[in-house]
Amino acid sequence: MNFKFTDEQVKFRQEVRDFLEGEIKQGLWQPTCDAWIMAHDPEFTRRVSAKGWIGLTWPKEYGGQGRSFIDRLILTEEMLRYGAPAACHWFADRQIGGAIVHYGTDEQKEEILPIIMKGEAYVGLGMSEPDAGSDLASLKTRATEDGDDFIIDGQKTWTSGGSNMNWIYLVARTDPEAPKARGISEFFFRTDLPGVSVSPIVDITGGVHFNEVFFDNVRIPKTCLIGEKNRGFYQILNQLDFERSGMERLMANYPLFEALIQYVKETKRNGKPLAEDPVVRSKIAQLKIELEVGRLYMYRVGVIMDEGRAPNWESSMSKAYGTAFEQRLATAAIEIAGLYGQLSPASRLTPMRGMAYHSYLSSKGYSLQAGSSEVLKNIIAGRKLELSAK
Amino acid sequence: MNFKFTDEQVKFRQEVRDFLEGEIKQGLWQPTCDAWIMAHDPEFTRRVSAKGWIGLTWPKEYGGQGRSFIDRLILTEEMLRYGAPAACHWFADRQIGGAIVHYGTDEQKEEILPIIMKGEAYVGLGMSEPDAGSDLASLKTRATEDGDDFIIDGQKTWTSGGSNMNWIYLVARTDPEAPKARGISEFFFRTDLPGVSVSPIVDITGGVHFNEVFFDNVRIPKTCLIGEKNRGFYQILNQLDFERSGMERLMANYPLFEALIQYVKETKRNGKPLAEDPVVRSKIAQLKIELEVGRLYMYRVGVIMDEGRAPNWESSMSKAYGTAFEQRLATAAIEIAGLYGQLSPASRLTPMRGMAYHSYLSSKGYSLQAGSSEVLKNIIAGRKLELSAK
Amino acid sequence: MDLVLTEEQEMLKKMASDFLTDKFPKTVVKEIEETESGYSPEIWKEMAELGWMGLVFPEEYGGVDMSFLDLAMLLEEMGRACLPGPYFSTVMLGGLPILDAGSDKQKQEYLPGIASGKTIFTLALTEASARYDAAGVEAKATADMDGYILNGTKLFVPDAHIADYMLCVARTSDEAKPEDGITIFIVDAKSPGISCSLLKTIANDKLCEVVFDQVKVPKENILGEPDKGWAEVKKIVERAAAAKCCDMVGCLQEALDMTVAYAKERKQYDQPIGGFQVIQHYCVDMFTDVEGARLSAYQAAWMISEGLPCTQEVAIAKAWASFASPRVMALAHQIHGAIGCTIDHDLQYYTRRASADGVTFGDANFYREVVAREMGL
Amino acid sequence: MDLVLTEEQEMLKKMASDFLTDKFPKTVVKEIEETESGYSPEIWKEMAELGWMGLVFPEEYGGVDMSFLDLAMLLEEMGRACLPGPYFSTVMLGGLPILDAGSDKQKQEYLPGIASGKTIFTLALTEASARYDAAGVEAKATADMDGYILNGTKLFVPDAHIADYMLCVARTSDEAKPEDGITIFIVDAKSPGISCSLLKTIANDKLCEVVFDQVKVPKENILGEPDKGWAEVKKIVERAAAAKCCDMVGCLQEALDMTVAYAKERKQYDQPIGGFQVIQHYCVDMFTDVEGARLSAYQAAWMISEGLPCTQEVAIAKAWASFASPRVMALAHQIHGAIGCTIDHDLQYYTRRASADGVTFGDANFYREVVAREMGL
Repeated sequence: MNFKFTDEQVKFRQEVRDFLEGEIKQGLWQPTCDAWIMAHDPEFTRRVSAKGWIGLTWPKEYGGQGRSFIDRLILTEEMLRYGAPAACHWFADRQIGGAIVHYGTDEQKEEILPIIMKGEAYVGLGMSEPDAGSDLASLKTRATEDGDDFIIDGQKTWTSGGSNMNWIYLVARTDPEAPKARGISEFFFRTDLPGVSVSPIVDITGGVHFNEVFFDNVRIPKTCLIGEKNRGFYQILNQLDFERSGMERLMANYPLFEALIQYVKETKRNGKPLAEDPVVRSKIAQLKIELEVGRLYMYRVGVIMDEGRAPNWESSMSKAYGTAFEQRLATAAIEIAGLYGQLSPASRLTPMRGMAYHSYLSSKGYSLQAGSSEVLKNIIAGRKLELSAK
Repeated sequence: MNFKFTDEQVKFRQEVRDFLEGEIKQGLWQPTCDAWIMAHDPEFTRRVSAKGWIGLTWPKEYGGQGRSFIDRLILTEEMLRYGAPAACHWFADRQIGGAIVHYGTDEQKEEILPIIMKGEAYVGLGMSEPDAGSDLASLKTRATEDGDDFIIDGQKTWTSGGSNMNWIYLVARTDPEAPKARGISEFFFRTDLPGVSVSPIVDITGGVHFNEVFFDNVRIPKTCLIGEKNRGFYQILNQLDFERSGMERLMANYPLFEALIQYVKETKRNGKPLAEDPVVRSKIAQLKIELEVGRLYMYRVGVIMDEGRAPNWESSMSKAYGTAFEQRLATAAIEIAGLYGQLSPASRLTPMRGMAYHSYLSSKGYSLQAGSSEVLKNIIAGRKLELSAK
Repeated sequence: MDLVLTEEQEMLKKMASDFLTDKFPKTVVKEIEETESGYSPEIWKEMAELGWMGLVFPEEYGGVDMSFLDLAMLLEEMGRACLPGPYFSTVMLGGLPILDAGSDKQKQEYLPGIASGKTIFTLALTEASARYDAAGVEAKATADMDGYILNGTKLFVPDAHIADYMLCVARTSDEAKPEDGITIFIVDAKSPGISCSLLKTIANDKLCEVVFDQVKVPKENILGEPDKGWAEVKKIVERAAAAKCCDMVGCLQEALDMTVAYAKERKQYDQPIGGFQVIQHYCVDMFTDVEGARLSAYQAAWMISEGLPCTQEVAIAKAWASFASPRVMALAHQIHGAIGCTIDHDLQYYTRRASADGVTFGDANFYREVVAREMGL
Repeated sequence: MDLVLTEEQEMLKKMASDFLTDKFPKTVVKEIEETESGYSPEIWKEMAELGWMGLVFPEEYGGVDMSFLDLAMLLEEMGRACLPGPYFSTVMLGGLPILDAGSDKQKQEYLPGIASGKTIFTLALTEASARYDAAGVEAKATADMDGYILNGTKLFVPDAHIADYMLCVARTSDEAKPEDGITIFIVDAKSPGISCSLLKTIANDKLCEVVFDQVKVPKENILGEPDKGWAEVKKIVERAAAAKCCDMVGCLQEALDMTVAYAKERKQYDQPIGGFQVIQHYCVDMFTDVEGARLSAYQAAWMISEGLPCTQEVAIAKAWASFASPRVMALAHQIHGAIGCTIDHDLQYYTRRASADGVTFGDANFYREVVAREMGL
């Protein structure tokens, strides 16, 4: 057993921190919550790419760095801690690259991985549909074979990527006759094709990072298929475990936590800093305890991946816990701020740069995206505790 | 709308208080938690009977007082507040009398109600069986017709009444061929019959108030049947709503709450009373808020009954809420007491007369007896919100 | 005890519900939220014609002389409809305090305007400390020859930017106890020296920062007794908190209703999600919280209506509503799934308002402390 | 990072689990709990023969020189088995402090007895205040010609009634800071002036009230430096808290395992109750809590084992274990139904111990405050 990071890992973390602090000092961006999904900054992504930090864990033969998943978690954790605007490369780096490394053809690896590593693939995840959310297997978007092509028809929703999206990862039905889960395949292609139209969804904070995407007779070559035809659902299950392990599930509003700590130290009530109010102290210490335990759930997933195993219930636990934690953090922050907690980021008097307000609203979605907490608990109950209905 | 008690009700409450305070002053008993089910005191029951307080709501024609259910709740609330040893008459008064008034024959009313009102029927509720807890309809105890009698065979468990039990209310299967819920009947008879044997169950606190009861070829006359044969399950549903409305579901550990308030006022930590510790203050105020809202859920049930309606989801809500509250109260009390909270009632140094320790353990059962919280929530979801599985 | 609404109350609620549903579809709420004024003068006029502004005022001032409890029922429907505008400010924070503490002359001067919907009122109480205690009042009013000069900054003042008058709470003398030396002034909102700017808030509810810079107020504009205003402020806050609870009951009830309806309609895994036991229990937990909010809010409103002392009952109701509302809304979102997190879904109106309502006139911690004091702790 | 146990640790756990399962069926635990001594000298001897008492002590003192982390693994199994007896007191509260702070002479004098299972030790720290802070130490030791005279009353001292020696924490001089002027004494439990009475506790775990009345202790029995003992006490408490967490992991894991097994076996409504989604989620919530306890406890134990500073990590682990255990046990009971609330059911052993463990060496509030301080709040 060993709970320490290696010297190299400590050094790497420092390197990432130095880089990000330098960026902030130069005023290139301001830390925000949910920056991983909301803050699109192609320039930042290019600079991250230049550091070699996209595709960190991919094999060197494909141009990756061949580094460990713990290294990648360290990178992720610092990106989130500093609220860095990483949304442009996030999904390509976290999800698509891995899928291609795992299931892609040699051609796909040669063609697509470099685009991702250069930070040029702003990827939307085209999974959910209006009637297929938690129940992904019931999706209706069709991919029909036609010679060397597939023809795509249908609609996706909650497709990430905002207005920058130029590539889409798509899950579609390739065999309508097969049992639900057995007729699904994965695709990856550019969105500037005829027949693709995108309509942004404005979220509860006013932000735009999800889209509805419509496919009307969209023709894509068969080379866009990832992995095996009709095996997509099973490939995805794997990728979802991976997606769920993302550090963003615990730390998307880490900048809020830091701001909250500063706020209670600096804000006086009845002449004393809020930090001396025992109820506030106790609440913040409790959050700290929960955050640190959350990091353990999280790093455990990294450890498992570095052992070459696929994370399973461990990533479901990590995600369900992490999103619940973030909601508790946001709720605590807005409560501690009292009337000031109601002020929007646009207000001059807003404490914590409006992040309490923002996170209180945006964290509602955390426990829904990428596996609702209920689905995750079902998974843990079934896969690990072996509890099932008769 | 009116949230006030009438002058008569205020007077009645005072009368009950005076009586109970007088009893305590005379040293006749000490207030305890769970006294309604755990503290058996035939003498006390006789004195309560003499006041006319058993059968308070029953029609005057049967010897009752014909008073309102709110009056009865007031009586109940004060009994619990003072932790009075009412276990001998509790179930007869709360449950059986009502069932007989509702479903009994004239002969049963004439014969049994006076026994209850005299405080001489120490009733055990023979409902649960080892394999039929929440799922009561699957009970196996048989009552087979034989001439003018029924022959009872089977086993009950969690039968209340402790070692005093001299009457039993029994739910048994009278038609094994009918669908589960449609072949069940209710009976009421003395336990000193041949073939009845009783084996006490020691609970987690060391207390004995539940029994296993075995029926081996027990012969009872048909006059022991309450209501209609094979309609027992539906009669019970009604009675359960009534049972769930019992104030004891919120206030069984009220004496602990009073003791806790006194404890934090009197106990100093770091030279200051615990009551001045903001975390403790906040916790106790929260409990007070929850208790008072619980009383509203509770009195609403009384109001409904006084309107001549049967309580429905309202009593399920009241019971589920009340038992959860009592567990929170017990947990808070044991936590506030710190290391002292671990001391058993037998210890000289035990704070709050050992009630925190007692309630922490005994309150675990509150959310299980008479409808587990899960079953109650299912009922509310189904009956009121009309949510159901396909 | 009796928990049944009177026939008049049922009618009032029904009428209000019909009117508000008709006039305030969420598209209209959204439009109004986005205007600077934050209300629709046209519908405001119609509300006045229905007698809503004068609901609790005596007939002599143009009111219809109904009870505070009746008003509470109306507020519940307003909460349910997410009514935007200065109704609460005008009636609860302006009219009722004047009816309570005003001189005959003041009542005659201001109440008819309120009752007829002509005058908009508000209360300028909280300041930088953002607390509802007396120590938070630092604005100063110094006696001048023919009146007072007001100086100070008030924060989170609702609807000040459209108000005709404000009740402004200021310190008129420095005493040992922060509760002493406080006076309430009726201030003409167009007085020179008043500047007002809108704060951007979660509920888009038009809270303002109001700066008083050498604002002259005539002596006769003191509401109640000089230096002894805190007792009335406490009463205003207590009543407003109880009223806010009723508002919140409507808000939370609607969120619950929407959620239960969605759970019946939304299918996943070939059945309505309301068929899953976990979703059922979530709904029951929400329902239990809402019922607790309702019972405690009605109790508080009824006691105010009857003129009974009810500091503890109000504290219980507002604490409950304030701590229950985030958990009710969290479950509402959890059941609605992603669709509930979009700006175009009706749920978000309730999420934002519930959040604002929770802290307005005291949050759960504030009222826990009140309860602790009432318990003698 | 690496979360895998070594082969030796796995073996140790397996061996311990087999031994404890064999020796301590709950019937035996119950019998032992009901004796006054609270342990079985026979099995104690066997445990000593297995090397458990000497596990972490150097070979020169008759130990087997394993690490604190190895000991933690053993403690987890002891928690799982509800081991009654003075193991924790002797090794954690007696032996390790002596190894840590004792002179060579003291080590030679006491450690072999501990390692061989001949000597029982304990720690007399807490008093009437029942707190683990320095201000709670009011027992006094006054210098006498050839040593000290101890006076005071210690409370909640585990196993004092069977101990051969106690470490007694007493105040040797009055200083401004409560942390100063504290000394640890190794006291022969049979010294004249010591009286000991058992407290009846929820876990039946033989806590004692120990009165020191003019008890003479020779000077050479000071452990560590006179007047500067608090630093070592802090260390003892920190280490004991981490160890207690491992104990609790075993306890909670067993409660979880029993519950999941019961959910699979118990049928209601024609299916195992584990088929109901709400029961499944309850189990997952329990499991999540237990995993958090495990990861944080292992982290703390590993850091102690490595000699790394870990005040915050221990605080996190103990706070988590302490606040998670009541909710884990509440769900365990909820799923077990009424049967779990009987004295004859195994679950109650875990309920009672979890409750005791939660407050021993600091409860969640105590450690929240530690975390707050570590955060610079």
